[in-house]
Amino acid sequence: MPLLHEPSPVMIKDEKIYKEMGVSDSEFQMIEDILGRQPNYTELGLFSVMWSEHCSYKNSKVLLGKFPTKGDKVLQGPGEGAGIIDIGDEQAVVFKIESHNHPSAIEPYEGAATGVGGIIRDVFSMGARPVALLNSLRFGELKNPRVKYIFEGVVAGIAGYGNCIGIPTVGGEVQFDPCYEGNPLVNAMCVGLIDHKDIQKGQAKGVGNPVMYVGASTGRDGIHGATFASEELSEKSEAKRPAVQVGDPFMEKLLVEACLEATKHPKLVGIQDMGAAGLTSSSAEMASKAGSGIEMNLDDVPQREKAMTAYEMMLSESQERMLLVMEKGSEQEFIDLFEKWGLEAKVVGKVTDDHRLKLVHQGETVADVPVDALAEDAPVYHQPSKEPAYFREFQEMKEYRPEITDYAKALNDLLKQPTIASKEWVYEQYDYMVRTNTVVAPGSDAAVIRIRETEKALAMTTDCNSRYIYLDPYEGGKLAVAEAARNLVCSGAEPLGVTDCLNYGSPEKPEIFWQLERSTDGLSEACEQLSTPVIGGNVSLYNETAKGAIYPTPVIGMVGLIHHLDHITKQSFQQAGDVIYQLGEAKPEFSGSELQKLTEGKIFGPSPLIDLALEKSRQTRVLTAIQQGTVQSAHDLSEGGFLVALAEKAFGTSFGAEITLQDNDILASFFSESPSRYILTVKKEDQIEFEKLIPDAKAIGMVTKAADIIVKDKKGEFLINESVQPMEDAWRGAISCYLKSKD
Amino acid sequence: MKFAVIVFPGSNCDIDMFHAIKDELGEDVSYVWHDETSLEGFDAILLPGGFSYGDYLRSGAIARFSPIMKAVEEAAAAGKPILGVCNGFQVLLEAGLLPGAMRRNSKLTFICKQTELEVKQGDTMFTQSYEEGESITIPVAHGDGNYYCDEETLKNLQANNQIVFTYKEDINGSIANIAGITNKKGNVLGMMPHPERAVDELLGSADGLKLFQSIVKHWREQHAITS
Amino acid sequence: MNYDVKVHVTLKEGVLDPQGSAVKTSLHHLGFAGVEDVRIGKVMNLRIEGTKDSVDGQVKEMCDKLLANPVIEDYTYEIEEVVST
Amino acid sequence: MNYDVKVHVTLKEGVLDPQGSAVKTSLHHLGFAGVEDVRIGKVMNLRIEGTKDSVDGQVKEMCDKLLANPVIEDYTYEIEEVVST
Ligand SMILES: Nc1ncnc2c1ncn2[C@@H]1O[C@H](COP(=O)(O)OP(=O)(O)O)[C@@H](O)[C@H]1O
Ligand SMILES: [Mg+2]
Repeated sequence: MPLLHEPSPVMIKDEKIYKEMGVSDSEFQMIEDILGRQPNYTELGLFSVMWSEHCSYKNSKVLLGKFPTKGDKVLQGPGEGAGIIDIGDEQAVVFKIESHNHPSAIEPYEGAATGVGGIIRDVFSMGARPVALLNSLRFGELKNPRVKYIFEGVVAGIAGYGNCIGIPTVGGEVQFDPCYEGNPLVNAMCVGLIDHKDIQKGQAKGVGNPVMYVGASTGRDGIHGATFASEELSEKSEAKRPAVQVGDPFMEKLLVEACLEATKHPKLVGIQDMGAAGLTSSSAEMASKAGSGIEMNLDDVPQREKAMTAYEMMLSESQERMLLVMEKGSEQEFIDLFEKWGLEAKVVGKVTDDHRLKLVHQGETVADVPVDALAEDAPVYHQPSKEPAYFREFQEMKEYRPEITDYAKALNDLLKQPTIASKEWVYEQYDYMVRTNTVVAPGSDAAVIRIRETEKALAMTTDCNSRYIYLDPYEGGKLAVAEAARNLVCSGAEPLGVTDCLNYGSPEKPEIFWQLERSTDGLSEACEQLSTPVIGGNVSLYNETAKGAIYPTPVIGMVGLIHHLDHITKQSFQQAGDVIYQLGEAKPEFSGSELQKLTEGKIFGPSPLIDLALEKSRQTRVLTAIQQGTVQSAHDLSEGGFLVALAEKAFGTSFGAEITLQDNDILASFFSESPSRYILTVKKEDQIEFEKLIPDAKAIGMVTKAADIIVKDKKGEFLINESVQPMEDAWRGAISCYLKSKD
Repeated sequence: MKFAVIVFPGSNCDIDMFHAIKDELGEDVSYVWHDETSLEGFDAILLPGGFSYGDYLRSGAIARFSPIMKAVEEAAAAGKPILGVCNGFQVLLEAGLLPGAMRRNSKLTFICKQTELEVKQGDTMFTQSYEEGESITIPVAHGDGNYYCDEETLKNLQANNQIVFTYKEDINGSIANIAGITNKKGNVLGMMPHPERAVDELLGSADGLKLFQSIVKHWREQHAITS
Repeated sequence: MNYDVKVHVTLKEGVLDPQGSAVKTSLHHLGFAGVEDVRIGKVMNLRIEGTKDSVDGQVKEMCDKLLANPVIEDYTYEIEEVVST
Repeated sequence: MNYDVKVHVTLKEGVLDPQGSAVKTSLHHLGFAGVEDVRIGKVMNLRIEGTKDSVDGQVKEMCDKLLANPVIEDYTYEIEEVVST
């Protein structure tokens, strides 16, 4: 019996109730056309979540099509739970990034924790064992108590989930800017390993095969989470209570082990996690991909709460649930398998051949809709695009140049900027060592995980300097990809591919859509040139508050292959006496730099430009030099520029550096953030070999036993003469200092 | 020599423990599932770290009622070496095999990092390969590692030389910087730092290996006398 | 005047309580078959100096701002005057 | 018969409560200067089926065995009969 409080089809139409679910008039018309009748409340619910931006990418699809997604090593591109890239020896790496921005804004701990849980499910539903987690975080300035609360909660939530489940969180990034104040970004990435033979797809094939529900029971939590993630944050979101779920990492740990066992079972046909839009998206997508249909009896869905309606069950985003399809007759084998892990598994339906999603509840058909209409055929919009006025203005400004007389002070101030300061406060809360494969822990350019029983390792990083993307989405997009690849190269890895998380404001505003368009152009071009195909990703739009949109923030998650453990390279100095080389020129460009932010309190002007061909050739040569064993340490120059990078190379070691500056533009040499640059150290005996491989690297100084950073000009005058220890203390302590201070 | 690694639902350092024994120490080792009831044939019992039962209620509180814990108690009474690391330590405390209890870390956050420990007792079956007073580097990774006991218990621990490892600096608020203690008989050791994560220089330290080597050495000595 | 305030913070109805479920299962294993439901929350005991009128408003504000997150938690509190001895 | 049982578990007096101190500091930062002490404990709401006599004994046993750790915690409980509606 349909529940009385649910509006009837007539009411839905007359009172435009669909609007409350984020369905537009024209979309409602489309639904009527597809069904040939008016939808009931449950059916409308199915369409509203499946056609939300979060599930359908209706506003971003036209742009995602531009990404290069092919490559000879790509085994699975976008479209499944996660992408897959071959790493040889019949093994492959699986990875994906996802946002949990909106839930984290209102319940930081659970919002972030369930974000981690969700991305892990995407990876093990491919049949892969998750081996590492990363994250990319953005917050407002650490001055406001609400921001501190969100920051602390998010970090604790990521730690709470990842630590408990026993997957090391090995890397990430954190940036602080006022534009994220009411709308923090929480992107989580998971990396897994798989043998080629175990690769699974989320497909519901074979008419008559059972559809099985596994894991936590369904409650009313997170109903309409996907729609919620596709709206701007407002006071009202605080009132949309059920949109936040609570995670149970303990349950998920059991689920990982049990599902990995299930994926090795010869009778498994398909498996998919219930992520955004829960039971609706998993069933519709599994059927749509397989060209089949699914019929489910909702009475059989395990329920945590009493008297749940069909609408509520289908839209619930309760966590730690999976949907499986197996060969008919093997149900009991799977039920037993899950039982061993203490998990509930229940047949809730079967695969049909009518391309429809049919739902029965309490003896009545409560929904009957074509699956393709829900999944594949969702509407696609090409939103109008318009160059924002600020961009023109920035482009026409002449290059900004700050007045700095005290270089040492500027260096010390930069080291304390929260975006540059050590993220130890964050990553010490993450168990980055569990599973004892973490060879390079957080704190270096990229994290490195060894692959047991081989001589290989994986390097991974997340990167995105959104300030440059704001100044110039096209150049900034290229810079983000290039920086990620450079970080991998510095650790001795060959970059393999990209997963991206596109965090933007509302695409319905032409200026924001323009940012999306231009930055995805830049990302695509860089991915193409650096041979790092995009194998998956996620889009999070409507990241806005009353105060405006966030900076366009397309976070790049990148994974690289280290062919031999001997190639693993860290960013820090290794021994005194090594020669310090600089590779790449510092141009006098300061717009968007940390120095500009520090001196002006804001950013403006044209972004630096990047030459991708040069970037690529440098990366190739640096990697070769590392692989040939001529490089002791490697660090790319990013936020803060040369002096910051040099100091970072000394931190955590007992060494210092003595440099003689060759260039005339001291300010640029010290603080410019021009791309495609490195600081490398080389043993004296390897110099000749190294210079053959990288002739344009310039020897500029030495690693010293004394822990001081000394920089002299050509005439031998001191420009910088600072002991490492106090700088390091300030850099390490900065974040906890901000958190403790009262204002 | 044969080691058992007990696996509770939610254990997550079981694999690390297993690899440390098999690959680095080169001894025989098997997993034992929490709902088994016998530990016969095993010469040493290892309770690994992790989040048994999600650490819900109190860390270790639910796992201590696992069927296997009876066998662990018997093995302890029989004088076999029992090592509980991190969550394993918490389980031993909850089970009453070691005195005291754990509280949240004083800073309230989970903490994962390499720490410097002092080997306070060099003559136990777990530490005889170390020098007494030696400084070693072993990582911690815990949220509830803030060891507590009342004054009288502390006095007893000190008087009986049961404090085996201490942190060289206060990292979590533990009373007397305690990182690891044994029972009175000296055959049950609980410690928060993870020796199984410190068995390979590639991962930052190999200082934990001597702990496992001590257990083997002790067993060989015993074995030589009794057989 | 001093007041003893007891704040109870519990998960809203319908919000998953993994901790409570784990404890329930464990109690069943221990033989307490009659346990049908367990929900776990926090209790905070505060000692506050103030006047009767001000304390009530303050506690409410503390709960809204810090002690509970209204998105997933409910709270109740009791205030008692401390009789000095 | 059904019973609603409320178990309070608090840290023993004398056992430092880091969580409580942190909350106290935060409350001070938020301007609640009158807060002199904060101690944080757990409250567990159990629904138990049984008879009046048996429930009391059971709850005591649950607390001793599982719900509280006597080394650091004290507990109290209240039992209330559920009036079926
Ligand atoms: N949220 C985080 N989680 C884990 N590790 C982090 C996080 N933020 C930063 N780190 C680590 O701190 C180090 C410095 O980060 P970052 O300054 O972003 O490096 P880079 O500029 O080289 O990309 C890296 O090793 C990074 O992985
Ligand atoms: Mg870097």
